[in-house]
Amino acid sequence: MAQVEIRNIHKGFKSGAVLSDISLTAETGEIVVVFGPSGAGKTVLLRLIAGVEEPDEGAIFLQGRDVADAPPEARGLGMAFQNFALFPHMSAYDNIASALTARERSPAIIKAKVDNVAKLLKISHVMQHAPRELSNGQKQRTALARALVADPRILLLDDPLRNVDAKLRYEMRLELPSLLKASGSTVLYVTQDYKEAMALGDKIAVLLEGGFVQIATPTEVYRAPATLGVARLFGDPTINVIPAEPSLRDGRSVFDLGGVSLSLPARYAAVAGKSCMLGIRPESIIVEEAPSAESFPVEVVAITPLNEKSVLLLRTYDGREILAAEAGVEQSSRRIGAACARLDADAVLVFDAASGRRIAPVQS
Amino acid sequence: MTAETIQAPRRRRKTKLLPYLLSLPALLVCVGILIPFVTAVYYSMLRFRLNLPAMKGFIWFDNYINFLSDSEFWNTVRVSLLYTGLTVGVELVFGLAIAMLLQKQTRFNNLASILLLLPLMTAPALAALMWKLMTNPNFGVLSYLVQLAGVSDFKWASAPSTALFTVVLVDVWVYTPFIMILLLAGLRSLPRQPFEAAALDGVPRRFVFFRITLPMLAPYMITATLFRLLDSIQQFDIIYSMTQGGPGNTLLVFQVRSYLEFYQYTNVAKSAALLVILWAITYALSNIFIKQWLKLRERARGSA
Amino acid sequence: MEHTSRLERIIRIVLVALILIFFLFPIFWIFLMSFQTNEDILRIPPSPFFTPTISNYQALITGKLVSAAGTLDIPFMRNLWNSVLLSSVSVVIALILGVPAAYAFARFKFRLGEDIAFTLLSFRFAPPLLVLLPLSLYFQEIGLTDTYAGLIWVYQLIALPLILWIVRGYFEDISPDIEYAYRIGGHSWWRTFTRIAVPLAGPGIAAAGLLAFIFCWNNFVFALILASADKQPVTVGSLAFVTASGIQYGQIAAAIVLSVTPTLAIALYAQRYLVEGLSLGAVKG
Amino acid sequence: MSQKAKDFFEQYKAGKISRRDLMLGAGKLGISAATANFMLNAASTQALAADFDWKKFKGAKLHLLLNKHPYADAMIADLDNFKALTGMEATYDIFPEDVYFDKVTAALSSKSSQYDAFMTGAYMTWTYGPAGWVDDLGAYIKDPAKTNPKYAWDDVLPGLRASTAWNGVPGGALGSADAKQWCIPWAYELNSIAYNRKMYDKAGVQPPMNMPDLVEKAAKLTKDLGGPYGIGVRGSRSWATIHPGFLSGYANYGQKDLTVGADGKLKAAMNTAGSKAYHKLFIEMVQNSGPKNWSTYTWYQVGTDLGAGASATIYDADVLGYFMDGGDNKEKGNLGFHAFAPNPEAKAPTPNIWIWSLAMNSFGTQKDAAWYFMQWASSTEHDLFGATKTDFVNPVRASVANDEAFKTRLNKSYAGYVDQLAASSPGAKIYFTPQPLFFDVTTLWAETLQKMVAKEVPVDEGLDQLAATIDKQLKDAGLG
Repeated sequence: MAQVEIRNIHKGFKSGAVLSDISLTAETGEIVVVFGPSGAGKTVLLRLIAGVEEPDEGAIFLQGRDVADAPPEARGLGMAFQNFALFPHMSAYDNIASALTARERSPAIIKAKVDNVAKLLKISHVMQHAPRELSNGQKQRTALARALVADPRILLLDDPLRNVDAKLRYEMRLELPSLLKASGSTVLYVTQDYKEAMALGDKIAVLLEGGFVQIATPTEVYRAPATLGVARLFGDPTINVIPAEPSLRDGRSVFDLGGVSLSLPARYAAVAGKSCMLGIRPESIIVEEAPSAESFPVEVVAITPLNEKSVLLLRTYDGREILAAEAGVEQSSRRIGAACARLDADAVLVFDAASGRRIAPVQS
Repeated sequence: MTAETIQAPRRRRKTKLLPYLLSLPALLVCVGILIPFVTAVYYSMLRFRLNLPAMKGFIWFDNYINFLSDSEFWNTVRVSLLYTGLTVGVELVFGLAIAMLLQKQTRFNNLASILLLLPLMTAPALAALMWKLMTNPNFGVLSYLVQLAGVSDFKWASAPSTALFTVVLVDVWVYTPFIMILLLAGLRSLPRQPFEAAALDGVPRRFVFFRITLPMLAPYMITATLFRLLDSIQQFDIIYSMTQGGPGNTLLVFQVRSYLEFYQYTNVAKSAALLVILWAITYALSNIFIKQWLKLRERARGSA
Repeated sequence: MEHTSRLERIIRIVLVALILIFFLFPIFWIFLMSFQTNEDILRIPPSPFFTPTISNYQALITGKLVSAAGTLDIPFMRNLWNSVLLSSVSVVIALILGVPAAYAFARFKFRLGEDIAFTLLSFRFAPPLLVLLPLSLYFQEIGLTDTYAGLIWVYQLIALPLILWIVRGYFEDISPDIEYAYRIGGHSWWRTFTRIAVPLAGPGIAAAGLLAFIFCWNNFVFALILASADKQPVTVGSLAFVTASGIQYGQIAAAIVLSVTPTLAIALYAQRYLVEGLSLGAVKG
Repeated sequence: MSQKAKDFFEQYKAGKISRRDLMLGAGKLGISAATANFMLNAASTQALAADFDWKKFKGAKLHLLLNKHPYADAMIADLDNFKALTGMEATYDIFPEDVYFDKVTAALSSKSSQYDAFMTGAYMTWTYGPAGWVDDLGAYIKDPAKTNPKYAWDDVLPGLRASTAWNGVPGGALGSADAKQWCIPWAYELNSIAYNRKMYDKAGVQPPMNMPDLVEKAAKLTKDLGGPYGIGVRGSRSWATIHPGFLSGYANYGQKDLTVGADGKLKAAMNTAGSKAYHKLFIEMVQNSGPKNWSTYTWYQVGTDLGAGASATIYDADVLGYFMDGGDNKEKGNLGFHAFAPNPEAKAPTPNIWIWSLAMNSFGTQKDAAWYFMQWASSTEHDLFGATKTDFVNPVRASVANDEAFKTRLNKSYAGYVDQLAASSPGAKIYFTPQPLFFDVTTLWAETLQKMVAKEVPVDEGLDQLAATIDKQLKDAGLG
């Protein structure tokens, strides 16, 4: 039985439809990341599940039960808000305990549970502080603790790392998966950070313009994005997009880049003659000193370190700028100036220029 | 996909009713007030004096039409507008000046602004009584001081020429702090950059005042002004306690006049007609006011 | 601001001093008067030097005025009590009615919601006599003549719009997420309202309540028309210090002092709330 | 009661201590003012109880509406005797005159039954009567089952009885055969001159003989005394400004407020030559020697100024001078009283009178019990008590006015008061034309006076305008 099942949800506001025909299921213990740019309707979706908004159409089942009539307090959820939504007039302890007081009468049990989750989240020392005395990170952990403390079967996390600094976000991204897995809850996790989505999700549901365009495992979303839009959202630096209309030569699709004809593997043959967008991840472009068979000449315009990578801005002879990424930052050998580049042709993604849908490689 | 998923979700009825349940008691308490209002409108279309019951009759708009040619009525309109204009004008200028004097957040300025609240906390009827005592020609300290200053024949509220001045003075004493508080809040919430930039550029202060301060403060001033306008045109307490509308007809503003029409002449119809006209004026003003207020509120919320 | 010259600073101080004198002198002078006998008050020229007497206060507090006609009862303390009773009960009721309504207007977008809110707000601006005069003709029939209940009901006209006006703004400033967070934690709507929304709007409710109290206390015309002698508040009662042997100016002054003391005390004690309430009530809502 | 207390009362009765001292002393002995009065008047109460079932409404609770006035104070002082006599409870609401009549209108117009009886003036019944708010008391007076045989209605001064009865026809004569008794006279005031003898001696003037003389002397007093002003009269924008000295003088000059035509229509009469001449005199007097804030003056201020030595003369209710001559007033004992005929050609004063009366609320639910109260309050016994023991001067009953103890008491401490009263009262009556627009007319009149005093409009023009406005209002109301 799915813990969360959303069927054909529609939700609109005065300004227009926000969600249309949304369906999603999440199994017990599964972490489903709802990913999308801001304004895509992610938060609305969580609010619909939490019961603080009502869908215009469609149904939501929690643990197999239609919850159309259930107010938020009857849905047995835990939720952490993006802006933390801590109660400013209560101590951190009371904030966390508030998720228990409605159902649990024994103060001893409440105390034990709160202490436990506080210890787990390393905030035991600030339990008596008011929210305004907490650092952002402590606020975030308090909010999380409040969502977790009652061991809800279903946990809704609305971009909980959005408002914390980079270092903390990094730490939490490491900590959270084990924490969430340990809770055993079904988690719906909203984020607009693809790395977070990749790091946490058993499954990523990509929400674009009010609808899911892809629901799949992180690897799948990255390797085989359903649309160009999805491909653009995952990956940093972003994927290179090159419009092309490949022609067929020797049973292979061939396209032109930087004055050189490049051919794609055989499974791409079907795209020949179509107006396409080629998506080439920066790490699929290999820059070399010396030219080789499939390489084309480029000029290295700029080299920027990014995280643990180096990003190279390349300019082809026909003036197109593309990005390449190389692992490691100490590429002392790399120089501004002329060089050669070649593609990892197997990793090229081909999208239909009109619809943006991926047309090759076709998913097996 | 099963059939049940297609049906529209059942609304949670309780949620839909809740806001009505919450606001209805307040509304019901006030709706009782609408009944007298409707009655008043009805009375205003009657010939109706309590002491001439025989001549009671429905005369449509004759009471209003009679007002058109009634110099006493126009006097009431004139006095009410004059009183409103003077009080609001003086209070606005005065309140703005004080707010600007106290703009800087120092301990002294804060203390001063708190002390200035005191007149506002005094009941206007009692304030009028206080000033009546102070302007008493025999022992009033103000009469004495004015005499010391060489004005020997100043009669305060007792002479038609100075009565308006006197009640306006009391109104100013009571309500200037209100405008001052609003404008002080407004001034202190203005962004600093434009002023700092102007100071750096050596812009003359008069220019800063007219081109930066005033326009930025305008929404607050409009709100404060409308608020006072609505109160001032309905003034009763101060005028009634000071002079009951006299001397002569110098201070017969709407509410004082309709009070007298009702209680002294038992002319219910005329009293009601006067009040309906006053209501129409205030309704028009309050519409402008509430619109302006909502706009300002949006802005305040947006920047918050 | 840094470039203020010394001369300007002096001018500023003088101006502020003059303003303070203008606004505080009447209160000060009436305070002095309240400690004078009628003879001292009637002295010409007036003088701030006199032998203070507490006889005016004594007369008011004991309710016994000794005059040529014998000892007269003056119900001033009763009036003061009426003021306390009318104002505080009115405000409590207005809060009970107004706070949930303000919450409804702030939180829910519902059909007619804005119209209802507007109607309630517009009562703030209706001429009081328009309501009072016809109402006085009805009061007997509905059995509210000479009852505290009748007066308190009419006082809602003052208190309720003010409370709605101010408290609504405070509720709107609370992030709805905070309330949702509590509800998701398993708490009912009502519990959330009482445990989260009301405490968080607390300063606004306090400000609105205090202001409403002051406005009720200071009201004159409602009680003038509707209250009988044993129900009337001090604003009307203070007119009563005229006796057989003339006008008791000292007692009028003492009565004024006693009548304004509660509101002035509130103003000084809770000025932060009041200033916030006044400015938000008018500007921010 | 202790022996000491009894001795105390004996002393008072023997005239050894003043009433004020008695009250203070009684207070020290722990006896309330009411109890003290009860003791004083208990004997007469017992006399009243004979031959009539006063206890018929035992247990009834009456509620009265009273004006803050020495007369009301005097009545309240004796109220315990009423309670003892009848076994009824009597409570009251008391309001200052500034708002009193508004309160009466408010209570009656709302058909309120909360008050059983209330104080009023005769003028007010011209509104209350036609509006159906008060009962015709003639029916009660004539009913032997309801009225004590010893009540002696005829003992009440005839002028007062007539002045409080009206047939309800606008312009109809007061006290006509078909008149209804809208209220019972209870105490009255006639308008006369009271002056400060010390100031008059200092300025070397005699009490004024007539209006031109008064104008002149008031100016001289204002000039010579250097401080106090010459003449105190009321000036607020109200009927109250017209009815005292002003109308008394006006009537003395043979002027009328309104005339009644053959067709019964009313017409304003303030714009006659005689009226204009009188107005000019009066206005000149106020301008030259009246109080500075005349236009806000009510009788309270007129009296206070005289008592405080701020004015030398008043032309107002005679009792006002009386009150100022006693108590703890600064000028206590310095005042003189003087009957006054303003018209040099008039033979006698024509003081307009104000009659404090008691009226019965038509919406009351215990009218017979209320009548008992009214009967008691206007009884000879209470009147006598008031006249001799409290400040109920100007008794409404002939028997009381002629009472030797009363006259002696007044003569002893209030020089000339009794003579003044004797000289003034024959001509004393209401000089207004009874009609429902009384308050409209008098308020407009006061307003015009204020304008003329402030020199906003010349007298001739002002009175022509006034007459025209009043005529229009009368016409609008179907009376003119």
